[in-house]
Amino acid sequence: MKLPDKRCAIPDAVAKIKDGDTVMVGGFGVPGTPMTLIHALVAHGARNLTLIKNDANEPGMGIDHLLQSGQATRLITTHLGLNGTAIALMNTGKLAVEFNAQGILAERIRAGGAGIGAILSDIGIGTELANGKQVVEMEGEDYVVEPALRADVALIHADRADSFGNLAYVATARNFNPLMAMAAKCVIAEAETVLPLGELRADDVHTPGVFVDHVTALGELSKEYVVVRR
Amino acid sequence: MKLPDKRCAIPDAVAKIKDGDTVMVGGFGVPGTPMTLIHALVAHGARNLTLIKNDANEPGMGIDHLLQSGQATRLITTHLGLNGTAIALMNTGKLAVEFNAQGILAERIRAGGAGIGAILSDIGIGTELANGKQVVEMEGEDYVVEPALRADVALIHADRADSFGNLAYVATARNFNPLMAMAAKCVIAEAETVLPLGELRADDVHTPGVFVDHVTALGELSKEYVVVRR
Amino acid sequence: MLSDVRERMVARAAREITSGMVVNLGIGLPTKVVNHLPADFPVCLHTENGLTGIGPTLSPEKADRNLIDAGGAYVSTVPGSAFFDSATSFAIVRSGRLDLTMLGAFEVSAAGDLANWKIPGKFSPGVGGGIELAQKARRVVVLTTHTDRAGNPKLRQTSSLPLTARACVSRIFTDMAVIDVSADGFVLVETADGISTADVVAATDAPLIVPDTCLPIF
Amino acid sequence: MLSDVRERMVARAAREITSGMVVNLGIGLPTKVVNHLPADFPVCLHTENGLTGIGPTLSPEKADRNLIDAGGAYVSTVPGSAFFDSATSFAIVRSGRLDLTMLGAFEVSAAGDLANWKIPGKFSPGVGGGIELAQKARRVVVLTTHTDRAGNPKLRQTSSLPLTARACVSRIFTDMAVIDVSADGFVLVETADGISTADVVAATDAPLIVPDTCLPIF
Repeated sequence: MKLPDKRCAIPDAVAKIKDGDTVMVGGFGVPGTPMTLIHALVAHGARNLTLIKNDANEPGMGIDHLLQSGQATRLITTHLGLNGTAIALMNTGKLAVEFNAQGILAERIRAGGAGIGAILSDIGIGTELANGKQVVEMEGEDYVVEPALRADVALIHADRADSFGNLAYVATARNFNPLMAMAAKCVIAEAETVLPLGELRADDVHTPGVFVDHVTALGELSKEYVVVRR
Repeated sequence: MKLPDKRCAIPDAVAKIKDGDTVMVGGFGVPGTPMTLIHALVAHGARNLTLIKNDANEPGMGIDHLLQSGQATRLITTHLGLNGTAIALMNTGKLAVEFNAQGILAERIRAGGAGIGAILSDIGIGTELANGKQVVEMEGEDYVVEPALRADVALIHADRADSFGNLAYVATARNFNPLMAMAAKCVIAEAETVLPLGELRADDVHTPGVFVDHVTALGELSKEYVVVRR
Repeated sequence: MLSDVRERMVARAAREITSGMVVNLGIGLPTKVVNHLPADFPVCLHTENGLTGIGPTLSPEKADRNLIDAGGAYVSTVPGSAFFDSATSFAIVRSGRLDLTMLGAFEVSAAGDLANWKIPGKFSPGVGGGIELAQKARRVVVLTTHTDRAGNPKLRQTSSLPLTARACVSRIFTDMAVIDVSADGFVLVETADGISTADVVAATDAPLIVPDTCLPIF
Repeated sequence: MLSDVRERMVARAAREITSGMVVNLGIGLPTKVVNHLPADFPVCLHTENGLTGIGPTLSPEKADRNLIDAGGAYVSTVPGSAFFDSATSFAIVRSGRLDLTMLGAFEVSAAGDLANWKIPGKFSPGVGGGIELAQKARRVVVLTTHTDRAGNPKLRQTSSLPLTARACVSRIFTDMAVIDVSADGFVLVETADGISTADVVAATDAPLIVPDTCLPIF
């Protein structure tokens, strides 16, 4: 037995993305954002996309390109504080935004990846965050139903991968990547290094390759990956 | 700033366990079962315990000691197939047993550790496993409510630890340990090696020490840890 | 060692695994299927206790005390194996990442209902991971003897035992036949060498649809 | 650089952190608290984007492009740091493993309600991780200027803004005073050097309980 080889060229991987798809994108700020796959999705041109991402990056970086190109019409997120363009698009009705508490967004994505229907949570009970949500009573307490999130495609950035798609992340570039890598029908990972099978220690794998459909090696990193000077 | 030191002698760690406590115990078969902490709990003598563990180990090993001593009166588990003694105790009414689907037990413990109230799951819908459970309709589909599990104490086996309680597991000895290490008020970890701070790589930590209250180094391993010849 | 016919049944079941699949092999007969896969066959084997990329079973002398499969057998890894916790392991199962699971059975009904975890009053060790495998793998096939030790058919019109999951089984491999579960009930697909269609019909407690063609023999 | 009084306010808030605590410091003023902890002080700092054991902030030249805090500042690690994903990070928060969080505020009510994420029509970038920190840390304290830029009190009988969480704030550190939230409302605990009780009363839009003793000055 030998584990299958999932290495793939970036254009071939993103070619599967269709108009109207829901696309999860890893990253929290710059670290872990799959900058190269995002550019490939801009080049590919799929429209009317729903994006799921912690934040909207900063102007001129990451998913801001998909907002600027008009490809994304809906965004499920936690915070847009660093991208005034995204806030302007939201305020002028060009981008529909659904805000989630950050840990609840993480849990909803994880629930999607774990094949469970929803979680019951007390976060936001008694505030406008709970408005319009289904409430369930359990053992005398009220909980909001936070439905699982799944996507058609997840775009993931990893530090290291192997040819089966096992992934390892570095530092705070991990963030939403391992969660999203479980929660999409088609999971595409860009990795700074793709190692031969067996060179990622089995105990150190963060995302088992069984969740990953396509893995692609990055060449030299673009300027979007580097330290931001504000 | 310096991370606090949580090293502790085993008798001092288990001294906190009280009659009537709920105790989670890591392990799936031999790998990951905290054999030494279990013996310490037998010596400590707390009674009327509810145990939460994937399986009941084999006769003469692991939590079987707590069943034999009569300290455990209730067991939340998935499968007792390798311990006829446990099945006999259950059949004669001396041990109350609650069976869960294995992945649902894992999710209920994880939910406890993640501070969420419950998960909604379709596992067991239409079978007797769903009998007596609260059912919630979401978007036209029925789900059973699987409430989070938390414990007073979790007994954890790790391969390596550091003095802050960061833990790393090896091979299939990981299993329920990282989940239970998040889900108890007091988390006690035995580790085959306790390293100085900084010798567990931050990217390779499986359980952040922030979840762990006490960590203790094992000396020479007892015979219960070795390969079982059946 | 398995008898000759069981070995052929297991070998036949192994052909159910196609290139690139992610597969979980249940405890008992299904575990033996791995012996019939070529060394370089592209497949990923999953075990519920936290491993993808199961390698060959090891003797106690060569075993790693921390490396077992869900049945407690000492196994090994292959290049590219990954370890993970029990929640992640069943995330793989429930989110549909298993292309195939092969399970044992006490009974299978003509509707594909599977009973394999409890015989009330006799055997109730707990459901383990079986229910999630049966309910969520994309394809569920069963490996079982055609009848139990007392000679009673395991393939029945309806099952009287507590179910593991409803309408989940697609195909059944027995020591007598390969049988599909269709919308119209059991369909005979292949027979074991030396077994007649009449033998299979007699050992099955439900109508058996027998195609009007020459069936393959395994 | 912070003004002298803000520096003293931050230093005073730092004394709220006791040995062995797990602490999350919110974006803005709370982040500065770390500069007032001794080098060998036993504490674990948590940031929502996936790190326990935050070390000193680094200049762009020394920064690791993959290592930031939740506010986007380039930080470092300490011996014993651990990285984890966003679900685990908020598991720490929601399961009560944070002994203390220090947050900023737009308004705090006399009941301890906190508003710090939205000013309808003006500012609505999203709630981020604030709601879970405010609702679930064992102790929530606020660091804020006593009044907003227009001079309006931030400590009010009731808040008219969308709430982050109800009845969550225990103590408030401002550039004028340290104030506790009690069952009976705001209680003056300490005043800043040069600030009178009357100054604090005048800048607070709610009754202020003033103990009949000599209050400490920070």
